[in-house]
Amino acid sequence: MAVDPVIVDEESKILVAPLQFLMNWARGHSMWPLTFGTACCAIEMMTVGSARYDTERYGIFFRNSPRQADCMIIAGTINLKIAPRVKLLYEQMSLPKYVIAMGSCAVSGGPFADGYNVVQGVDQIIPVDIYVPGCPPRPEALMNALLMVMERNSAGELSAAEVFAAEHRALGVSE
Amino acid sequence: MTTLRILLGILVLVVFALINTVVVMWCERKWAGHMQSRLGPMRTGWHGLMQPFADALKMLGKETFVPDAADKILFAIAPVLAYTPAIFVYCATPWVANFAGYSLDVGIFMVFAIAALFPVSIVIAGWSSRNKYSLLGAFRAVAQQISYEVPMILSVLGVIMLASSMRLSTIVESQAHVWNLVTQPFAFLLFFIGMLAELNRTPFDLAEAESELVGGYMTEYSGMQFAMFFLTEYANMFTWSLFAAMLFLGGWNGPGPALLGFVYLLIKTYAVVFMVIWVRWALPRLRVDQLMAFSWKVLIPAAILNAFLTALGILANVWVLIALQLAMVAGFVWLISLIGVRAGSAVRGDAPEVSS
Amino acid sequence: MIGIAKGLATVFGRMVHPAVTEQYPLTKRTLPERARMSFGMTRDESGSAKCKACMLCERSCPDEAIVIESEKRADGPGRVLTKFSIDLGRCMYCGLCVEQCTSDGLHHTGEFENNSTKREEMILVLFDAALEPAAPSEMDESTPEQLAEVTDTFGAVPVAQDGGAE
Amino acid sequence: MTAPATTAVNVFEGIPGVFDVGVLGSSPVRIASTTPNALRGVIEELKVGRGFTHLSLLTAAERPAETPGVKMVYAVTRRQDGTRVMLTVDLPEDELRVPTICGLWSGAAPLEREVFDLFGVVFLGHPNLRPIVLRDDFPGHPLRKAFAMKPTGVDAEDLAWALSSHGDNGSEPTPEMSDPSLAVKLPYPFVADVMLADDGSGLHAQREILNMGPQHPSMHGVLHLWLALEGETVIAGEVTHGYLHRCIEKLAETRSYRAVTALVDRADYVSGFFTELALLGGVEELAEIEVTPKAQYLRVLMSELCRLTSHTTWMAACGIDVGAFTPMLFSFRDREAILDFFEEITGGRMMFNYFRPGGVKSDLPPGAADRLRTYLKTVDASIDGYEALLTNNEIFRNRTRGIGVMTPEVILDFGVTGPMARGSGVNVDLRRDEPYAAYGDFDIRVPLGHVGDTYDRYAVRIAEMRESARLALQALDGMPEGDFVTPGVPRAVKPPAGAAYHRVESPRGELGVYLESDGTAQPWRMKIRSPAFSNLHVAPAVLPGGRIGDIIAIMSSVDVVMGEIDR
Repeated sequence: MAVDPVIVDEESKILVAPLQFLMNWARGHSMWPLTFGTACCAIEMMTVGSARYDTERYGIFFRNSPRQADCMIIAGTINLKIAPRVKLLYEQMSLPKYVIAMGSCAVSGGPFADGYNVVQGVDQIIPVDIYVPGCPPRPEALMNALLMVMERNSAGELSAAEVFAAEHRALGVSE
Repeated sequence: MTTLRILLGILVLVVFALINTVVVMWCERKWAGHMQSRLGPMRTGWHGLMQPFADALKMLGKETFVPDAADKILFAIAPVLAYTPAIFVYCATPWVANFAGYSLDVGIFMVFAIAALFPVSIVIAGWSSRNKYSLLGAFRAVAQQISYEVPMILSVLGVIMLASSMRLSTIVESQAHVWNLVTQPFAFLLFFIGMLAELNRTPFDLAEAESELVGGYMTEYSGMQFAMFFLTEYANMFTWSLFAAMLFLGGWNGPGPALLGFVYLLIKTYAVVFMVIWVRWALPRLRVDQLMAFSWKVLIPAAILNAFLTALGILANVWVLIALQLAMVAGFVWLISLIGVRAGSAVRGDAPEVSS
Repeated sequence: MIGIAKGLATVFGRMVHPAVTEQYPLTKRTLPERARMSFGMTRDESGSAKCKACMLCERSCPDEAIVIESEKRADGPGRVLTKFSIDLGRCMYCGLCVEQCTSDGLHHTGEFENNSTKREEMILVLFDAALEPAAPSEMDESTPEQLAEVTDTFGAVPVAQDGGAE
Repeated sequence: MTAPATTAVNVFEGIPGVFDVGVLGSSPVRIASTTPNALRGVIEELKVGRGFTHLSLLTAAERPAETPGVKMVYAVTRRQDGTRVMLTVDLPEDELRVPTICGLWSGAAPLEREVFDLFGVVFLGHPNLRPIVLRDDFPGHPLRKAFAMKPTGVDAEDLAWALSSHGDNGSEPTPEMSDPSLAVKLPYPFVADVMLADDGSGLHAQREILNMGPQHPSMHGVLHLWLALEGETVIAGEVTHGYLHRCIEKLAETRSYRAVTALVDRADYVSGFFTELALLGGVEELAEIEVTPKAQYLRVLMSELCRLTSHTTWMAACGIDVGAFTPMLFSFRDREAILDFFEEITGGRMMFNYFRPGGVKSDLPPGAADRLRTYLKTVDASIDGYEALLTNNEIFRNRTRGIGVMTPEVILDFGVTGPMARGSGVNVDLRRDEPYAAYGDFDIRVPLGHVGDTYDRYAVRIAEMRESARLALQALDGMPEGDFVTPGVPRAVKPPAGAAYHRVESPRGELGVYLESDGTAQPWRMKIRSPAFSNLHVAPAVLPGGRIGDIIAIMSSVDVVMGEIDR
């Protein structure tokens, strides 16, 4: 992903470069997703932590409080009733934060997209980092997505939240 | 010069404590993994040894979030207040023979006094967060920690009687031939149970109770403030295991040169750490009223009885002492089993009956 | 206390046994033949796609994830496939399209690592005439009965604008 | 206890206000109509006078276009002999009002709220007539045919409106709907009433409201409990759900029966085979399609394996909820083993789309039967593993015994079914009472609890897991040769106009699908009778008096699956 020009501040970058390296390493090796599953995908999300897949090998470790979580896995359908809650939870998470849209429902509304009550993709509410197709995606696919986020962190790439904030700043929208 | 020595001492102790905290964290995740047929951390350093560092560093870099409704000053103080006693306790801890920051003749008394500060930070954290889950967690934690300190202190009475001293190094040296675990098994059992409660570990993890209170008193904490609580938990775990090793497992006593004593002490400490972790992953959690009832109705009377019978045993001889202790252990096991069987009021079968 | 001891013993016992973890990115398990993960276009020996652009799959798709573009054949009746794409982010992997396929042109694959940072990349293009080296295979149109059945069944589902038999 | 022949004595005989007595399609269900005014009397006579004590279904369906309006559908069962009765009430478009029956069954209250929400039928005298699955401020009643779904689904405008407020627990029951002469009181306190109750010393300063969920680690997805607390003790609790309402019933009306099969997998997402089975049972009943014997056995085999996976998922949640984390890892280990078989046989791990009208999609792959047999013989040992961690554990017993006790009367009052009912010693199991698929050939043993507390429900489920493994082995051993699907069943099934109600025993209880066909390839109305919905709504009656820890333990014993509750 191209780094947004608004964010790159050459001066501060030089100052924090060595620290930034350490930080990227830490973020690339520790990722605490929030236990928030709405639907079918939540079962596969639980499976990811189970003995067969054991995400803890990579330092992925589920936390219950949004304040302490780094990453929100939208595991399931988002409807009009839960949408404000999803947004609230996202806002409660502290930066840096990442969002994984797991499964067709979170990506686009999936099989329920025609319905009168289903949000067509969680990216309409919050910025999404990784999309995971599947209905539900295999646990391996979700693990792959989590590892992708961590790899991107190691490489120091910006999260969707940061890009979103930068775009808003560039547009002069105060948040 | 003295100031420098003190500063150096503090630095060494803090670093030592931090390293051990991190190692305990690693042990927890790794051992828990293996107990559950998993592997635990594998990819960060050798078998995930660097995992806690990565976690801590990441939390350091996270945004520290203070809720709008929170009491900002108290909210900021609480994590610091929690972490301080966890380190402070080491100043009176003897490591090998008389190698101690300050060898206090009421060392054990001071340990408990400092440990009693921890609930204060919890109640501040719970209160200032302005979150109902935090508040409930804080209430639970305070009630629990105060209730369980009593049987814990009472259980140590026997040890103090045997050593005729409250100085930690004297207590350890009194175990040069026989560990207190042999002469005081029941006291060790009580101490261990009290320790689990002090550490907020399963089956007494009501203050955090993830499935009930989300995160208990630390629900609203994020970033480094949360990391402080997290570290405190594991620092306390190391501290209490260290004291359990000193009070009951003979501390640094062992064959070989005196310097090896430090290694013995660490090995014994980690043995206790293992037990704490082991219990955590095998047992469910108590309910809040059962927790209080267990302390006040079972543990405290048992601890008083233990002190009394230990005094009697000391008056008679060591065999009587051991016999009395074993009888108490047996009685305790029987009592717990009885509570389990009688749980629920109705007289009833256990397995479901089958109809076809 | 016996119950507690039993639990402790069980947990300790697990420590001695080897873990059941399959270390996913390092070892990947082969999926069974029937696994419905992603899609592939079946091709004949010459490498040309077997799809006949009969639209059965597009119309049978409950999620409207399949989009087929085709144009009228210049040299006779029937249509030529120009583009075949499936929106993996919309699909529910029910397998109805593969079941409906009359020409054995579409099949499931075990590929599941289709994650992406962009929503647009969820759209899997299985066939694009512009990128296709080989000529499309011989066309034969679906029988009128088949089409009638599908139209009946999925009549309520809107049909893509340039798709469908006339 | 098979259902008696349709020629048996007419159960409606002598009840005033009943007309159009008949039989529902080819099923043994007796059906009749009544008027709104006579409804309450008829149902009371059926319940009290003739022993139809179990409310199986309460729903509504749109009437045909020529007679606009809504048809209320009630189905009740007499458990002694398994007689099933269905009652319909036609409501014309301008008079969508009917008296409530929640005085007879408290479990009818949430079902009526659902009909109110989705059809706009007003239940006179209902004490708490608020929307239940949709947002409080949702415009319109979506299951009416007149409700226009936007072709593009939810658009940005809707979303902006949705994000502007939370939209639940905001509305008050509408007063004009409460006809005082019909007013009914429910046997549990409401949170708002408790909070506002005055004991003479002003408001209760000690009481506070605790919102548990929708994001809470032990709310099994997106359940929302609304609790009034006094210290740690719960004095009233209400259930809010609908955070996973995804229009399955409406979408089903626009899709072919095969696509609906794929869709209903997602309703009960931990045990998709059961909704498929209930739906296809209805389709086959309506279209009179024969199912081959081999397919019947395959259906039993898959159902029992699926019950096993569903209970292992429950086991995981149950362990975590009482604070023991390890049972989850043990049970998921075994779940994975079965899911591998599912994937090999059906192609999906959780969403199978395997059953077809007249049979199943494909035969067992070669060698699968033997491997399955070998695996099923190890299941008992794995279950011993979970039991070692919980069953005899003193702490677990103290946590669960005597907690959340439900008497058989409560079970009937709320329409609770499945392991929850059996935990209270209520001897019901549709596999045995109303054998569907090949269950008639099986030797089914039904475990029953003694007291009806959380521990009993736990013990019953554990026993059912062992039982399922045994039944699956029986199915493998008795599998006949032959076709796995009846040849010649068209792809697009078009059942003749009519209605069918088919129920199966899902891991949570009585799961039924009420189908109405208008002769086209899409259902006119499809309603899933969700067992978890009824089981969940017993909570307000059971929760008060418990502590927070008890609430979690009780809710885990309900085995909530939100997908099926909200649909």
